[in-house]
Amino acid sequence: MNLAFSTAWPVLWAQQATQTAWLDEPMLLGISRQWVIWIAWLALGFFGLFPGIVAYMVWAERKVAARFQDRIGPNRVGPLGLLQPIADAIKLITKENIVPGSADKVVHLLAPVLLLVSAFLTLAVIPFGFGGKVGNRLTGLTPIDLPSGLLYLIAVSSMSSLGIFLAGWASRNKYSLLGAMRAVAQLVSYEVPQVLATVPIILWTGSLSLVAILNHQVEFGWFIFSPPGFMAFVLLTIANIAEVNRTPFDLPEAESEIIAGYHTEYSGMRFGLFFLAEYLSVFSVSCLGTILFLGGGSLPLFDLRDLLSDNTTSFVFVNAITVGVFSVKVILYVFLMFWIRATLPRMRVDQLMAFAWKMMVPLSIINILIAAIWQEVVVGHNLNYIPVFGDTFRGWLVTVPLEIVAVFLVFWIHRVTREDSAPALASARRPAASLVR
Amino acid sequence: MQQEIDPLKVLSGDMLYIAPEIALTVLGLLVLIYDFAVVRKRPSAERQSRLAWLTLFGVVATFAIQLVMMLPQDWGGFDTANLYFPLFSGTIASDGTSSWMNLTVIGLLGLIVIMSMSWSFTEHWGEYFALLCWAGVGMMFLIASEELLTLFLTLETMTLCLYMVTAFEKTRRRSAEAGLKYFVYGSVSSALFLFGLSLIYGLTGTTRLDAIRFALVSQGGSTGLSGNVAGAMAVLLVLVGFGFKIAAVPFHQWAPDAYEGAPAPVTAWVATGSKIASFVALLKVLGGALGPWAMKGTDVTSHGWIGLVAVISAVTMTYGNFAALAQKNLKRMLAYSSIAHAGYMLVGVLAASVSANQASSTAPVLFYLVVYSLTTVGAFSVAAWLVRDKGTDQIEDLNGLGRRSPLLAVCIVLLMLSLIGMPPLAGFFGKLYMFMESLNAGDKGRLPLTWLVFLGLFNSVVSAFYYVRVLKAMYLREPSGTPLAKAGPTIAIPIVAATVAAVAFGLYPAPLLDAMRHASLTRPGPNTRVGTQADPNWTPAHAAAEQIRKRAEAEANGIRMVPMGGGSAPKAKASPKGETTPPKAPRESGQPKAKQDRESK
Amino acid sequence: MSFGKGLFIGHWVTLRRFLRTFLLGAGRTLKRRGGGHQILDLWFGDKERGSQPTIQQDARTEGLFTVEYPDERLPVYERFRMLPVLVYDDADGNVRCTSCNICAKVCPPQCIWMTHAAGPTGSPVPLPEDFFIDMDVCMNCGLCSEYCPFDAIKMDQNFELSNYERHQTHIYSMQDLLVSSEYYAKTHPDAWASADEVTERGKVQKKKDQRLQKALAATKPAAVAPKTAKV
Amino acid sequence: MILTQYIFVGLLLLGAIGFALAPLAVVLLVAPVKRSKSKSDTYECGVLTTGETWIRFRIQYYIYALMFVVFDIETVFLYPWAVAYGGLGTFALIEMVVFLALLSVGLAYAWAKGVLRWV
Repeated sequence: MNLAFSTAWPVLWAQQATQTAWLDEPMLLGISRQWVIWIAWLALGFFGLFPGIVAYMVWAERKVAARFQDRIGPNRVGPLGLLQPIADAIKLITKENIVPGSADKVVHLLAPVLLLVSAFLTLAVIPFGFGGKVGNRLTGLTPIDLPSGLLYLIAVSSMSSLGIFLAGWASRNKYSLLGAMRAVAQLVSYEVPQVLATVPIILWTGSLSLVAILNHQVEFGWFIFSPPGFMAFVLLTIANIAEVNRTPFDLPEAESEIIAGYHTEYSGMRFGLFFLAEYLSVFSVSCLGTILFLGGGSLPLFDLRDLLSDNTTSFVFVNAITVGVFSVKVILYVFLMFWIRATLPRMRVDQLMAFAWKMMVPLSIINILIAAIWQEVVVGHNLNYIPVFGDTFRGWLVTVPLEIVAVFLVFWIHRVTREDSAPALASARRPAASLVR
Repeated sequence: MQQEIDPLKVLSGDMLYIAPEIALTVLGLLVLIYDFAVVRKRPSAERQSRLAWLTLFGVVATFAIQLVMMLPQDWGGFDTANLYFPLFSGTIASDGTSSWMNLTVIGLLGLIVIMSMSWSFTEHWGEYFALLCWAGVGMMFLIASEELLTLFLTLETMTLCLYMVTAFEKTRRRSAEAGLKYFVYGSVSSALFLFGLSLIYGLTGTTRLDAIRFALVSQGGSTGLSGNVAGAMAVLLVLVGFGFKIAAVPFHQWAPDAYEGAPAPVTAWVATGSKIASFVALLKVLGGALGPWAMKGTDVTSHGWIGLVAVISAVTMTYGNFAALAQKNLKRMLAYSSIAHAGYMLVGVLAASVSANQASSTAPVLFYLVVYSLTTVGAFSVAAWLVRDKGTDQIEDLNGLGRRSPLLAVCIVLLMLSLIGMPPLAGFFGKLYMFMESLNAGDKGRLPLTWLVFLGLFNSVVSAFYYVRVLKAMYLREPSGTPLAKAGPTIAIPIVAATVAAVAFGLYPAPLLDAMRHASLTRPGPNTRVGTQADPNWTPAHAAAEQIRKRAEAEANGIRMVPMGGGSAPKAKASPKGETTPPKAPRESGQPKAKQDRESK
Repeated sequence: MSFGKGLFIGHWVTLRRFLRTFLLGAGRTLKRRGGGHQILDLWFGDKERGSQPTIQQDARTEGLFTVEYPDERLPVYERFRMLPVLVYDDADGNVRCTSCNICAKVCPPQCIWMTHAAGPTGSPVPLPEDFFIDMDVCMNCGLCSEYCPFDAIKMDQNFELSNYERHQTHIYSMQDLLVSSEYYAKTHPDAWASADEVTERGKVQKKKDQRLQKALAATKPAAVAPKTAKV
Repeated sequence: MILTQYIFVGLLLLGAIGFALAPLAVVLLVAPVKRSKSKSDTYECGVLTTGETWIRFRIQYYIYALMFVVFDIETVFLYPWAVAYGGLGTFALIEMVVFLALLSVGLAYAWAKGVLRWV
């Protein structure tokens, strides 16, 4: 391992060592500072702020979806319908909880819990702000900074497909089982491009930890501003929408086909948990997308790091800005999902699967290679080299045609093989055209 | 400061040593791509022949690569036949045994691919040939593996491919039944095998074979397994794994059904290739790593796995032969005969671990392995001939073959005689060397082994009966029903090749035996610790220098070293004072500058 | 690359609609078109808001066009039909209906029935004693008002008819049905001013005058006889 | 130091489970419970369910699961390569191209065999 790599690691260790000393001294009531911070995160953040955010995301979705259709959206329950989420919650709690007789009671109860747990766990690693500054590195305002953050995220996010299948299987209903099987097939197929889309990020950052990714983007600019980065962003967003079962990919719970998909047999608060889990995973997935590609809390031009100094006022001030910027980006990302939901019709199940395996997976594999080429061309092989404009321009020159060729290639192959694989369909279309003439 | 070992340079260096395996893997891929890309629309027969020729061409190329690898250094080769190279930080090693056995395995694969061309028993030809090649890759890596995990991994690669290929004759239910039995039995025994390996790791703390032996020797000299229950459990479970692979008696139930159900070429591949690889692995694990547990001191009958393996060998021999007596079906008879041969070879394994001159004691087993597998391929191609023309493989379908195709009939006679072990043929010399080796065990060990040798001879006599029944059918019976069609080249070539091998190694066994002795000599001595990847200045060249020093010792204590193929003795003469002049670095051109400087220090 | 062009156009269309709801039409401010403020409205708004139709809009309205019904109302079209009513001339309180039963016969679901009024002498008088329409059955087809020779029964426009009990009150008697012609004129201005209704009213007025003259004439000879209030 | 961070994950796990079960507990207290025969059988658009629900899956799902495992393992191998990419030479790039090519052959093979067509 050459110099840069082997020295980077001990620095991280040393820096964490100093941190532990500061964290271990008791803060109040004898509990060490680290535990106090964690409990604060849990009480205020995870079980206070986030459910609130998620509840009002539901409200926002209904308002925005209404405005897309020239409607007003909920405005009866409280001013501008702001009490709507609370009303929903109360309704759900007071509704009778009907569990089918032949269902597997325990698993029927555990499925939504598992889904919600998986949604919560993904948020444990996301750096919402810059946090403190050690040397030139930001420690990131994050509950825990795992050195293998991204790996943890993948592991946790794949738990949700388990929860969905348990729900379908436990409610012992043909339609929900069918819906659950389709949902899991879709989740499984879209998890591959989602995970492959994150590989370019690690390639450029050289580390799996989300704080390191944030640091890298603060120094070298956001990842979305490079062709492979932008392609990876598009792939990740599409895969995210599919992972969360939102509109173009919400076939598994499509009312028109299979009553309500895997949560047919759920009523009352259990259905509420599904709803909460879905929107919480929308929130966590958009946080992930923002951190990985849109540079978390960093402003594009203005570098906030030099405002950071040791006193707490600068810490609070800078982090307030970064959390603000971060939430604006998350809101935009979530709005993008609402926007897509208001526009696109639902995809047919075989097109949905074909899109994943025949277009997204090859494209993400090719994109990894293009990202490696970008790294070769722009940065070369020592991690401390700050690429100058000339390099990035050369990078663009090389990678843009590659990306275009890749996209065309994938679409062309798909078109050719589709003709080959659906001859009946193709020939059926042709005579119709002759009739028209 | 710890000096930089640049892993990539070492890795790229090692890749050259596993060139044959890489070639075979790529061949498998090429066949697969060729099948689904180019010839997808063609009829099955045409696909079969084109893919078979492509595979055959690839196998011949791999054979050539392996041969080049074994040439001595001054002819441009890597002299792998004489030198021992631990690769990929010691997980696999390319040495004499692995080179020679690779050669045999690739040769067998060639014969089997030829045999597969004789009749169409499946439509998925791309997958069939690819799986055959990848099973070959698994065998070659298994032969070369030096470490428990790699051993298990390669064993599984090989057997998984074989499970699938056994069930490839989709039209006949027997093939699916064979595949399923083989799979179920195999997965259970590999689970137990893995448990055994983990016990060994638990007891010795390392997974490298030589390190295990070193740990066992340092733990308590050769005290055998007395009072060591965990050790006994470990040995038992490992024996389960290997017993299944070589179809030794308590674990042989799958063999007759799998051999009979599978298509003939696949049966040949399972009976020969997988047996060669398993026996070499068995030698390495039992003979090499678990040597100290063999017996207490030199008393064969004391606590240790020698007694256990002796019993297994005896039971396997007798059961194999007596069960074969009653068989009507040729492939089932050959299955039981291969169980019997496994019994004989176990005697060889026993001999290898008790005999006086440890270094070259595995030679007879390797010799027997080569001879047995070549003759068995010939025998199975007869079965292929039967299935192709008559659809069934009963022995009496061979009636009257003597008159219709006399030449091949003679070849079959020679094959059968070699399987019995008649003197002029190779089978005899194989058994001869093995039994001689087991007779010159230590004085205390000689008595039980002599019983074993006697049982072996008795079984050979019994086996004569069912082999001769084949000859009786061919010569003394009138052809009943439709006579066998003329055997095309795809059937004749394996039979003739096997006969040539049996006769050639029969009349002049010395070169093969010397090669095998040479092969076993290049293995590191039982108690030496091979330079592991850990020490910084280890390089393949360094290992070569050490080998030269080791061979100098061997010559010092009187074992004459005649390298096969008349290659001149390696140039670097080790002066008696033990100071060695480093040999020419094996690879001038491919050597990065920095590495050469390091060597010359 | 026609593949995927539809995606971008589709998204642009929806975004444009989204933005227009904020830029033009009702969505621009937080004020409701029917009066009152979106945010403070629900608790402090004036109670009788929303009784008058306040919004005029048609297919070309752009942006937000939701009519928040109880607070805002769209005007009802004149020809809108909802449950028939009986008209009486408010000038002289004359109930136009002569209980000729044509409407009862023509009503497809047969939900109209009436009883004929008897004069002081027991002889039938051209007035209904009582007039019933079963509200649940009536399908607002308007045939009764088409066939009524005396423009006595007309279709009303009041659709807020919900009440708490559905057994007794859904059969409307005459008291529920009687409506002044002035109310009819207000709700159906065009019909009121239309030529044939005017001529019809003229004829009825003329007949009424003749009847009045006749009655006056009949009372004049017996000038001395006491005036019997016959009307 | 690293391991202690997973304590937070444990805390979050317990907290999340609690957060999920709490409303369900409240439901037990608050929500009405009126059992009835028809209410408790599975809802299939009003039609009575016939036959067994937990049937064997189609083979299609199994093959998709296998494909997923293959490509997930590919990512698991890609991650360490990507992390260490900065320190390795271009040789690593070539080696990874070979690795990805092998897997793409796998995908192409599945594609050509029509496995990816969701029937």
